[in-house]
Amino acid sequence: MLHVKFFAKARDVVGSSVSEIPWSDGQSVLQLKQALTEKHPGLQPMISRLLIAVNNDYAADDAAIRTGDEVACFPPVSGG
Amino acid sequence: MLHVKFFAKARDVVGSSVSEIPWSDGQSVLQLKQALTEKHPGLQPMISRLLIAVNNDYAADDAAIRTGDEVACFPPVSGG
Amino acid sequence: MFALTQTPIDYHALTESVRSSKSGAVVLFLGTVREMTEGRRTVALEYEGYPQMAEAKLAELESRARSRWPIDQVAIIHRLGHLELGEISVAIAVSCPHRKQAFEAGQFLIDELKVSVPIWKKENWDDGTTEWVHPS
Amino acid sequence: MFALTQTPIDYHALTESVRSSKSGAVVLFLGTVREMTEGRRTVALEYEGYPQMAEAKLAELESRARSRWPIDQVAIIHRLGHLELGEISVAIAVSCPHRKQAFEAGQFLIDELKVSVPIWKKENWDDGTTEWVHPS
Repeated sequence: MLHVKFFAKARDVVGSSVSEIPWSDGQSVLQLKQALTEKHPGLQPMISRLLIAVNNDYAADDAAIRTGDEVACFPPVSGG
Repeated sequence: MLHVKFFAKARDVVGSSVSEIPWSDGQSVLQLKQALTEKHPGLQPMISRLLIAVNNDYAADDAAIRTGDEVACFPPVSGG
Repeated sequence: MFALTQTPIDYHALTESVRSSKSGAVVLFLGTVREMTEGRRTVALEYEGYPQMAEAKLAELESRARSRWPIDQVAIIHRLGHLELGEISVAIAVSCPHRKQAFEAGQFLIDELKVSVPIWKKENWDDGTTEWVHPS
Repeated sequence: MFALTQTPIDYHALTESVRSSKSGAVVLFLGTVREMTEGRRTVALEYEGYPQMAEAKLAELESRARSRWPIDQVAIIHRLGHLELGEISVAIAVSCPHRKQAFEAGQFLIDELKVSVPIWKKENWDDGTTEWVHPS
């Protein structure tokens, strides 16, 4: 299982700050986005804008994720 | 008489913060510089860099000065 | 020094922390909650952060700034939670030998913070609605 | 607000004086007494001013800045007299709706202050000599 954290509007839409996604080591960020929208259809309209962070850095769609990784899903940042 | 204030190195060189210069209304800033170097020869080496302010603004060499004007003589500013 | 805080930002302490006789210039930037945005009236903002990643991205931001300017010291603090009008959301203090460096580094740090550090802002408009802010 | 002062500058009060909910950005610049200048060691600075003209030139400076940026509030204070290493010689605080404006206005104000406001600085070098500073 992959432990995924949600922030901001993504958390509001999912209705929870964390989700457990079935996972095989080496699957990509793009595959995670697909899995997230299947489990949480509310994310579908915003998935193209959502960012995935792996181990505290932004990850591209083709990056691989391992089950022990720190993973988060959120919209573009708007701090400051 | 024209009442001229000195600041910074100009004051140090003159040895006083003020000087009285004989004056006729309408003489120019350039004429003031000549009168100042005659009365205070120590100003001669720096006269080309000295600034004259009339009524709280910088004055060009051809500006006219009247005896009641607020007049000051000082080097380029270096605050901040 | 980087910090995320739920309590009001003490920018005086932050500024003091970057002062030194090696530097001739200190620039402090404060982001504050502005009432009007494109004709709409804000009554409050809510800030949410992802603390562990925010800390990592702030450290990376400092390295990038130090590679471009001879920064003496830098300190950044971002507020999280509920902020009323006029309150300070972020404070960045930077000291450099000369003023141009300090201005450039300060502007770089806030510009980049706004695109790379995982913090999000929610508007509370005066009509009672709330809305997560999309970066422009 | 413009002031020349013989006592240490309270930049916290100065900064508070420009904050408002009309502004999203505050920039504070502090000039501080730096120890090393081109390899020479300073032990102290003396600042002298021409107060009535300084006030007139600072007011003119504010007008010029306001004609270029949508400045909400601005406050400038310059220290005169004897300053030790690390002390603050000048503080400029400016608030604007957006940050780029505040950075640009702040940099303009200190750049122009240094060329137009009648204040002079004398170096006290560590070899015991003193020297009026020629602007570069």
